Amino acid sequence: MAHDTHIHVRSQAEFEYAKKKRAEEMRGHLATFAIMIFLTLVAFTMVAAGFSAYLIVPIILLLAGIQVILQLYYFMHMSGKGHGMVAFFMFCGMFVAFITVLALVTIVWW
Amino acid sequence: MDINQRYTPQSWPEHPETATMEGKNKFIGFWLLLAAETVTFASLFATYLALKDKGPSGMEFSAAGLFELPLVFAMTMILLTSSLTSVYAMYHMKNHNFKAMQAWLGITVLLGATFLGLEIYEFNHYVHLGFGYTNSAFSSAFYTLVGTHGAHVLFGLSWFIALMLRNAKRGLNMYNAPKFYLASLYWHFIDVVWVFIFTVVYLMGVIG
Amino acid sequence: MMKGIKKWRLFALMTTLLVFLAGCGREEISTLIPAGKVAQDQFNLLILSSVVMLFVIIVVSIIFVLAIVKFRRSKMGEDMIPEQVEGSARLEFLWTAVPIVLLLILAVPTVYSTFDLADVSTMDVQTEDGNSSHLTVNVTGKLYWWEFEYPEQGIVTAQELVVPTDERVYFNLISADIKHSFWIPSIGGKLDVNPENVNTFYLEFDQESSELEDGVFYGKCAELCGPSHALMDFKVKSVDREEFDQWVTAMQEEPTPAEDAVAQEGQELFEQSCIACHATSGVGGTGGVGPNLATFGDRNRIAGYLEHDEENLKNWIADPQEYKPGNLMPDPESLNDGEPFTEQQLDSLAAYLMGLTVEE
Amino acid sequence: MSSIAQKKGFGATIWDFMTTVDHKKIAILYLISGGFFFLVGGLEAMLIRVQLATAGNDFLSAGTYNEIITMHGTTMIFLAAMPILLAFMNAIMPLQIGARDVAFPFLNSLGFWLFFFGGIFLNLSWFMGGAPDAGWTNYASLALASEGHGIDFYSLGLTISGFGTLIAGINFLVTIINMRAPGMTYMRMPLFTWTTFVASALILLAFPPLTVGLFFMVFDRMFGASFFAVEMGGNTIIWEHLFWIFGHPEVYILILPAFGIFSEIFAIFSRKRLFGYTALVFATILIGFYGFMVWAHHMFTVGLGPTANAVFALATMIIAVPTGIKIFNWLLTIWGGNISFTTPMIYAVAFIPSFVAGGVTGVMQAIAPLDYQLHDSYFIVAHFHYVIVGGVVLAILAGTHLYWPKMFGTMLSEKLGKWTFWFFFIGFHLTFFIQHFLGLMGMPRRVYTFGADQGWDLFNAISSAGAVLMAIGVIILLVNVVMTSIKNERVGNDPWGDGRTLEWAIASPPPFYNFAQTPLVRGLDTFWIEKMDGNKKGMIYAEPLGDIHMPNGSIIPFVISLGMFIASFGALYFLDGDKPWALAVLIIGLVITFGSMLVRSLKDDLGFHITKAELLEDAKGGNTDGH
Ligand code: HEA
Ligand code: HEA
Ligand code: HEC
Ligand code: CUA
Ligand SMILES: [Cu+2]
Repeated sequence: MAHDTHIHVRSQAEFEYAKKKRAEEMRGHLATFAIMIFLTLVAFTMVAAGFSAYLIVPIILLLAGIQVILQLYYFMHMSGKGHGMVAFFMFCGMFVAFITVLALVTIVWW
Repeated sequence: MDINQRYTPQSWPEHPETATMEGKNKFIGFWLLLAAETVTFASLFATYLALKDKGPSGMEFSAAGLFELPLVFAMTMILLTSSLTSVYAMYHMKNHNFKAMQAWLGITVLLGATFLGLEIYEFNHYVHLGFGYTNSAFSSAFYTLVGTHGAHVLFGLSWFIALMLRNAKRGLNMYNAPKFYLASLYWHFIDVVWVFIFTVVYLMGVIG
Repeated sequence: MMKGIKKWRLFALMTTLLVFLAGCGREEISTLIPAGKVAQDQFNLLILSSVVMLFVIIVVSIIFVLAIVKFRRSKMGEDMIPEQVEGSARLEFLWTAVPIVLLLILAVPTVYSTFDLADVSTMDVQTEDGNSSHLTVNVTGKLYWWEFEYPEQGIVTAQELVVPTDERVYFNLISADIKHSFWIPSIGGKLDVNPENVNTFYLEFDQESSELEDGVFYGKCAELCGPSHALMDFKVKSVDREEFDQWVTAMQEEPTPAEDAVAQEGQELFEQSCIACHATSGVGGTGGVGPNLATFGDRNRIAGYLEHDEENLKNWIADPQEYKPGNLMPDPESLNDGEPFTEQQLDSLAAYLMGLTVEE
Repeated sequence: MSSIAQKKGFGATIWDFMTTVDHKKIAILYLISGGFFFLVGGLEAMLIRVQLATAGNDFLSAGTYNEIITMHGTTMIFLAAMPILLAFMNAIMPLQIGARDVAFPFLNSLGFWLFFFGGIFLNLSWFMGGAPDAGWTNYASLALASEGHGIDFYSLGLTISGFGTLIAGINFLVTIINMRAPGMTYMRMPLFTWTTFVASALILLAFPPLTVGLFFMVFDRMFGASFFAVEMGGNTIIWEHLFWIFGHPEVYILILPAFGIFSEIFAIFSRKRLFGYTALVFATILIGFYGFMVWAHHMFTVGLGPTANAVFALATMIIAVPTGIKIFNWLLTIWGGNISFTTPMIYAVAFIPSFVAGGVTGVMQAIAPLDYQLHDSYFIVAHFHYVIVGGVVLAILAGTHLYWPKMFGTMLSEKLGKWTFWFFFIGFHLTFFIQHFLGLMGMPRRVYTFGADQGWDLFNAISSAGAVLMAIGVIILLVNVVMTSIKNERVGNDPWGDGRTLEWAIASPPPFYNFAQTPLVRGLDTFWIEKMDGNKKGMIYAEPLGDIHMPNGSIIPFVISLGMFIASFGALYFLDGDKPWALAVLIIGLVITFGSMLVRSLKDDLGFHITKAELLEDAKGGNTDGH
């Protein structure tokens, strides 16, 4: 079995290319981060401004959802190669998580 | 796999975290653990939501009256930033730049520790107000949810520190690269959970 | 729900069959001999689903028996290698579709009945004179006994529920301590008695309990609630409306003091040792530590399950833990200055309690 | 290295098992301890049946009876059925996919020892102040009120063993995802591997809610939290939800591997490919998926309201469809086959009508309004013993006979096996069939006694008589095990003659490194394909013979678990207030656990290599290949 790694030394060109791609990706991450900070600011500002709860709650939940997607897909590379099973199980987990929360907020007190 | 195998940035593979069978296994296994953690936190959130503001008759504390946003805002910013710094660390890991990686990890740890310090301060503050763990169902649920997150932060910090110390002399190799990678995944996951905590517990709590 | 005379006949047939099967099921307690609308609906569902399930079992059994009879190795030969069939889309479709159809047959009455049995919207409907048009009983489950309050009538009883026949009776259920579950098998399914919320449902009693061999329907606690969960029984007397109203009136009167000497002695002792926990007036409030004993003389059982005679009563008072482990009635020693009750004291208490009646 | 397998002293053997990270040995550990707990749970069942044999019996006191049913249910589900299934998964699944071992051998061992110490901890409650007595469902209001430490034993014991199970689940998932032999695509995996996969996924997502619930229970009872304390604003229904969000998937965690074992058996002993393999796979996945959406069918009478009840009723019914698909595909597998009635096969054949009978009563309970009558009555007891004993236990017994030669290299006696079967099977139906009627006749479950005036005596007596037959069956099995172990007639790779999947292509028992060369998989039932092609070498191999890298054994998993075991006692007695030593015990336990974890993470464990020469040596000894 392929336990042992074969060392593959990349050519200079390959190496430079990969390095450049990584640097680009890193810039992408910075942008992602900026968006996350922005979303957080929006959420806090809305609450501080004291709009109606019916307006705020769905919006801040949505913002939280977006942040999570950013974390998972950009910082944690969930769409990357070899993440098929990973994504599958994370979605299953989120599904169970969702129905658990749904149940406990709807049918515990009546 | 030879642990003493030396690498140069050029012989360092593109995805060191999954370059070996062990790495691949750890990688999948760890993500599966995160899926389980998702359900764990969902159970905690669900319970918190069910018990929010519930207590014995005449309970004086409610979410709306208790939480203070400025502190939470600071904590949020710190934790978000630490997520970015750990991304920098991984960037350098992939470049096989051990020193830079350690440095960014160090910053991440400092930020994480600050976050934890603020959380301890916050809890302490509430307890002094009289909002103790046994105060009400609400307080039990609140401290358990946020405290479990705090425990995760603590564990993440210890993990980073252990990895940094353990490998300080060895540098990066195929044996520890997956470990660094997973620790940073864990750190992002902690951030994900916090996003929900500040939204669901604090922001929605303040709204009432 | 089930319409058409023909179906009813089929049900009648199946009913007799099942009763026959049940053999020694007792009509006081068997779900197979329903004595009210709710239990009847549920029984119909039982029959309907049993028929469907029987069909499933028969189909499976036929294929199954044929397969193991036809294709045994002794018939096929030691060395025979069967054809390696992959499957058949048509068959897959068939055995997906047929069960779905069967389930749909079950689903419709299920949903209908679920909503129907939960419909308590008429509970608060009032008649012209401002009284509610239906009887409501507040049930409190306690370790290990039941309290029944009739809020409109202002009376409280315990252990024995008295209800009018042929009308809806609404129940509000709550527990004073641990979760219980309120179940009268021959009248209708159970509903949990939770500590945190009031549960509401209705039942109908179509048969007068005096027609039964034992004179009462049996009620049960169906949720594990501690050592004496098995003994947390109650009894139900269903009487016609007229008799019910008489009973209510009798309950509302002040109890008459004991007459003969022994019983009077018992009353004194009772008022000294027991009254703190046991009320003897039907108009007493709720929330007593022990059951209200206003109707004790009319009861069918002692402590819910023991034969109703003086012997058992004396035994009970002398050592409640022996009969219901873990129950909350104290030993005589702790009521009587550290002494057990003497035989004479027990006699007098028994005489007094047996005389507590509202039914003359 | 191959000389490890040579004769050793008793102490060395014990040490070997305590430190092993070999999936086949861990399987044996699971089998032995699961089997032991099965006997304990069975003994408890016999006590239950003795107590209920006559009306008004006073063989057991009320309190003891509640402890016994609680421990019977808990032991059977968590400590007997699940571990025995994990034993087969460990023994067979890696072989079926041609893997060297599971993905994390060290964690595999840790998972076992956590389960083991958790189970021992739970059972020690009998001797240390009383067992838990709130039912295996441990509903909160009663559990909070329960005196003594029983419930604490329950919470802590299940937490520990639950971690073990979770670790095992993750391990199997990763193994199946990453370590399949070349050519073993997902749609060529044997069904037992598939069901292991889905059951492990259920473990992964179902155990966390239970763990959270158990933590709440511990916090409430020991640290004054008030999750379930109603007067403090708590809510006991939260426990019910968390328990059943776990609990319903749990029953599929039990039944799916059982389905897997039967799928193998039907194919082998009908000498026929599984009919509708694809449908079977998708039905398995669907069952797993639906399993998470139906839990509230255990709570129909809680009063959640008609909408919730109706939704959960319909969702529950749907599960009958994929299950039906499985049943019919099995029937069509034996249809047109060449059926040989070996012991495993008669279990499999008997399983079909038994399980269908249990399944259809499940669907009856799913009819919410009808369940108002059935819930918490003996009808429920009948239902779940029909699916569990008629499904899971029959699968365990069948699997024991089927895989015994693969695990131990010798066959169980067919004759005694059939005796076991008949006693057990007849006893099983006698015990539980009649309980349906007891339930309908108004008998609630969890009652320690019943009055003679309720008309339940006769049927209860019959039920108890049936249980005796089951016990006789189990005792014959024990005799069988002892006798065949003494005789110890060795068998070859494929002792049943008609093996179809990879595990039958390797020696019985397999060498500790499994396949010397990773096999190449050419289709579903890959070993069968090679046999039909007349391949004398057994398999085609995907790689040349070369050095094999193996992990080292380690005592650390044992020590970590031991530490948690010790710490749990400390935690349990700590808050009594009058036991100053408890804190010390707690600390010692934690130090042992964390200390050994630290050792593990600081000391690199790089394993060792078996050289090609040693492998060749082994092969000459007849340890691989060839019939
Ligand atoms: C291995 C374990 C196992 C399995 C497989 C099942 C399978 C099922 N169970 Fe069971 N169940 C338990 C173990 C199990 N159960 C336990 C332990 C309890 C009690 C817990 C406690 O309270 O202590 C319980 C309780 C329980 C309840 C709660 C009852 C109550 O307490 O009030 C319900 C209610 O819906 C239920 C339903 C079902 C259904 C619908 C299935 C289905 O999956 C069954 C599907 C199978 C079939 C239907 C047969 C084959 C199908 C066909 C041949 C196709 C055609 C069929 C039709 C069209 C009907 N079960
Ligand atoms: C895997 C699960 C499983 C299994 C296999 C069984 C197996 C059996 N169970 Fe069970 N049972 C449960 C899970 C299981 N049970 C659960 C979850 C409950 C609910 C608990 C609760 O309410 O909380 C329950 C409850 C339950 C009750 C209801 C109790 C009550 O509500 O009051 C009854 C009553 O008859 C019963 C009987 C039996 C019997 C006779 C067997 C038989 O099949 C057992 C057969 C095995 C043997 C007969 C082995 C005998 C061995 C020996 C005699 C040798 C001993 C020797 C040595 C130790 C060396 N069980
Ligand atoms: C501390 C409270 C308390 C005191 C004092 C007490 N009891 Fe009780 N009693 C109870 C409780 C609680 C029950 C219900 C027991 C059960 O069924 O679980 C009960 C039940 C009974 C019953 C059976 C009731 C029925 O409906 O069948 C009788 C009779 C009875 N008590 C008589 C007495 C007598 C006589 C005394 C005084 C000598 C007495 N009790 C003192 C609490 C008390
Ligand atoms: Cu009350 Cu059981
Ligand atoms: Cu279920």
